[in-house]
Amino acid sequence: MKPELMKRMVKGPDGVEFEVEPMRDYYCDAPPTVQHGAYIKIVEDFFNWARSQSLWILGFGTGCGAIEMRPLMTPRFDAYRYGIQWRPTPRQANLLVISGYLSVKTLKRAIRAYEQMQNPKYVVGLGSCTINGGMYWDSYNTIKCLDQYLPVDLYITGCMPRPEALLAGFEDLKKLIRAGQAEGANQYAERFDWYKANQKQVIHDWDMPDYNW
Amino acid sequence: MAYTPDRSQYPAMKADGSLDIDLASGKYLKLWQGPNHPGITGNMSVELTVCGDEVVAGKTHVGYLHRGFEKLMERRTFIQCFPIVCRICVPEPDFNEYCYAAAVEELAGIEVPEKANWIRALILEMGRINSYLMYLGGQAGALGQGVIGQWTTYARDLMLDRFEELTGARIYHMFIMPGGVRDHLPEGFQGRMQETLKEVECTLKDVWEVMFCNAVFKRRTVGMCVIDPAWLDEYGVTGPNARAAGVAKDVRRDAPYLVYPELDFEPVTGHDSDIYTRADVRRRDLLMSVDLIRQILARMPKDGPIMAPMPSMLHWRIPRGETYVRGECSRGEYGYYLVTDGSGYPRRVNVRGPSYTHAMSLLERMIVNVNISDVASLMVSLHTYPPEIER
Amino acid sequence: MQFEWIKIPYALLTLFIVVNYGMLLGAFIQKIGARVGRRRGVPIWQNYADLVKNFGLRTSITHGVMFYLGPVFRLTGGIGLLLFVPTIYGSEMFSNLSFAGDLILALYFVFFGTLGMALGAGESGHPHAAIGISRGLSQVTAAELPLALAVFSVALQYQTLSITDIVSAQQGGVLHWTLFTNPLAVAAAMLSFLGSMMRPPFDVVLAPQEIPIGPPTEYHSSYLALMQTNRAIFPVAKIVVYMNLFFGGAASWPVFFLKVFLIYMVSVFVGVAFPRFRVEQSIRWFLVWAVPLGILSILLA
Amino acid sequence: MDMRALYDRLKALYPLGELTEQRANLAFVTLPAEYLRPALLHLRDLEGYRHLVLLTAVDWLEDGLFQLTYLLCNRSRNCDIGLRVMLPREGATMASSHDIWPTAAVYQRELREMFGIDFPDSPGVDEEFILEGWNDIPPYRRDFDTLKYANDSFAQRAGRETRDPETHMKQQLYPDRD
Repeated sequence: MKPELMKRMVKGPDGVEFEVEPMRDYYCDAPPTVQHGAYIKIVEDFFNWARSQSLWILGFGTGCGAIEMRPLMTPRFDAYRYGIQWRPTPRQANLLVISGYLSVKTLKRAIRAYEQMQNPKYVVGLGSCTINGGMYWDSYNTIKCLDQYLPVDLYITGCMPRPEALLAGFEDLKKLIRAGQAEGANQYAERFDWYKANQKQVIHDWDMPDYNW
Repeated sequence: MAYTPDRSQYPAMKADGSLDIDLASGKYLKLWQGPNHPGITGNMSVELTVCGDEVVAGKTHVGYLHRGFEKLMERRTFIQCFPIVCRICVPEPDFNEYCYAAAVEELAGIEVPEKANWIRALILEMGRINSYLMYLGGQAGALGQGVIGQWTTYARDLMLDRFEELTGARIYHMFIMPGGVRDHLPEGFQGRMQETLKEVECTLKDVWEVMFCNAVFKRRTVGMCVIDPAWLDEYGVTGPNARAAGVAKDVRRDAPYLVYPELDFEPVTGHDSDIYTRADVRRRDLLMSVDLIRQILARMPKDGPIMAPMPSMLHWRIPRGETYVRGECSRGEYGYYLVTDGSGYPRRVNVRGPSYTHAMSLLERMIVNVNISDVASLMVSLHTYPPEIER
Repeated sequence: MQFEWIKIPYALLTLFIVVNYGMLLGAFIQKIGARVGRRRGVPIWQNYADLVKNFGLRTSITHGVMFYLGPVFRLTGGIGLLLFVPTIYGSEMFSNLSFAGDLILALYFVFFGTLGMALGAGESGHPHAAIGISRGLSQVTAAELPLALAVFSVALQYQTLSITDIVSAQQGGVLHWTLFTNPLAVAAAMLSFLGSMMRPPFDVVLAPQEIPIGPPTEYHSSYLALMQTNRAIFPVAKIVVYMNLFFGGAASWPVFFLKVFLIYMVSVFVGVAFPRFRVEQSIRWFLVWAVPLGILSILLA
Repeated sequence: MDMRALYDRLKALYPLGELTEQRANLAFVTLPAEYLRPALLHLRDLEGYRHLVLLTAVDWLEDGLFQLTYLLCNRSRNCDIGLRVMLPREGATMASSHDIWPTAAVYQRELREMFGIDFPDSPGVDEEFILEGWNDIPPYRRDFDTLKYANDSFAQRAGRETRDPETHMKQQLYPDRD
């Protein structure tokens, strides 16, 4: 573990000494729990409609697919029409687009970003390399199968997928959400141990707690 | 009255040149710009240590996009390498194809037909326009002027249409093969290309008026983040970054390749080496590319072969040798170092991307004493792209 | 003084109208911005979907008591500003809770939300939020200064601190508006208006490319929904103050909608094509251009 | 010939190997590790080769050698010269040249990580550069098998059919050859 993550004594600017334990102070160990929707079905349906009409994508370009996200948001394709917007912070986003291959180093950041998002949250895997490794099937640094590490709601195939394919994919995701089938966050909570075991098998430099809100 | 910041609060330098930063003192703050950050060029991150509003030290972290291309190519035959090389660099993939093809051709002793060279130059210039359009949008976006990005991406989409009609793909074209190019120009391509070029010029005129003539934009960029011409050799600065510092480093002119010796152009240079000049050099370079495409279209031979006679791809072996082939991409000198050992596989391929030096040692040097607000703008103005660094 | 309880439902009605108007106006402004970028932009009801979605999120994280209170304070600032200012001139129903000295209270409420937000976002512990707050507070302080000067100038001009009286003094034709009777004060106030609308070139507080995205970085789900509501109310409420002080107020809802939209468009016109100033540059800009205008208007009044 | 004349001038100073002229303006030459530094300085200061284009390594596993290539460019005369240094693979160590070109430090950091060639005194050479938490032999070495590593570490999607070029070529096309 890196020295700055160790538990240690620190002297503040006012001269007071205090103990810091970065792993505990900055993060949270509590595992996620399964969250149920509203008890009344019509309310939950209404919420699901709103969720499907307001997809906020986390602005995290994890791979080369990110280059087709810009045309998606500009005049030719204009995904804003469908309620799709960018959000720069994981707290406010509810859709994580894994835009292409994930190297092990990025996987760690993607997991953290995913865990910081709020339930319900959705993951879309973009490109063949998220599905089965694609071009990088024999690479030592990219994961081959995204749904081993994060609950994926939808894959969009192609290398790389065209913006039209992305728009069609987002429309399909909306259908899933409206049907109440996009419960990836709850799946993640249910099979938390399995996901963590998979993640830890790949990420050797695991200097974060199991769950960091 | 000139403002002089109080440097007494700044960290002392230790004997080995590193800074004595005591984070526990509370005077300094660690800020991570990236990888999940809109103000970063691609998937990389910069670890900033700030004191007040100013950066006292910056450290680039890369490796988020590492796929190990150089290793993967060692276990693929020469022709199997060709479809994966373009994936090294997304905004301008054709340079990988060209440099790889040229290096292989040189070692295998293949003579490329003339028309293929013209089409290659056309593709490379089209890719350069795309990359610059993307840059202009990014530079304005880093300063909060989102509308420029909308316009330039629109123009880029038009250019991608031309790519699609020529190569069949928007981003990864896989068009420049070892030995030549895959196809002739389609019917009526020239006319549609001229239309697109007009549209691009029109967009650039708007960009000039709204972005370059804007008082706030000038205020934010003129005189900011200057590259000292003395650093050019130390840090291996190439391309528009060097040209903005007044040094006409342009591989197209210094070591002409393809059909550039026959074309009429002069490398664009600037004087002030600040963010504004770098943006302006790129804008003028873009206009020059538009002009070059017109020249290429007018002078391209009407017919002729586009592929050299090639050996059987499956039994293709290249004798032992090593070479380095370079080209001028939109960010600077792009090169492939290829070593062969007489087998059907490359022994070693090394990709020399211009961002390798720009985003690492040069950025770490330049970022000191820059305001937090200007970090994104500085990074974009170096026009770096991380996959070139880590491949 | 006798307090009429009927004022409360009337005030809530005003609030309801203003919230909906603010939501639609926000989406409409986004659409205008999109048109400049040659896009179609969001659907006009997008803000409602976002709001419902944020309320409908199932989990939320807290960072402490102040983290809760931040958006509440912010919303209070917006609602308070709206409620203590007469919305429609001459209408008993929509005069809200205005009283003799409401001008001073309005100035206070303009600042209130920002302060509340500073406390809440400071609690969130995110460095970007902290940087955003320090930028925001310094910029708002610089931007409020010309507004305060302009307001004093207007108060001197009309010899009253009651917004209703100021509006009534401006009735009887366009040329009676403060815009024409005291142009310097209006100019100073409009410059300050640009600064307080969080649009370029004065949006350094949110600056997604620098400190994504400033104070609201950590806010999500219901907190964010509260702030979105405020984002619908607050600009309208602030424009109501401007409209009453400088542009003759509004005697009916259609006039109100039109005037608010036009005043809003001033900041949009400037904002859509400009990059942003750095915080010290924007403060200097206010001190060099707006404050002297304000001082001059006081001297002349 | 330009490169030949340069080679003769250098040859008078340092024990050089044979000159490999790849192109009229690109040549490679081998020299012993201890003469690299003076040769670099000589080329930079007296011959105008001021631009370090790249610094990389080639693994000659069969010979037990690493080849370091320092490629220098003289822009005004449009000439490139590659200096090859052969190092034994076991415990490969090379003197750092970051003080000649600051940017060399980055290349050396990469070589340290990807090939395991050590450059003592180069700033930050031991820090992780591209990989994170790597626990195998450096991946660019020839004896590192990336397919085996990928199969061992990552879950593969069931049903994917992949033909490894090497084995496929051997089985299908020339089974008799090695």
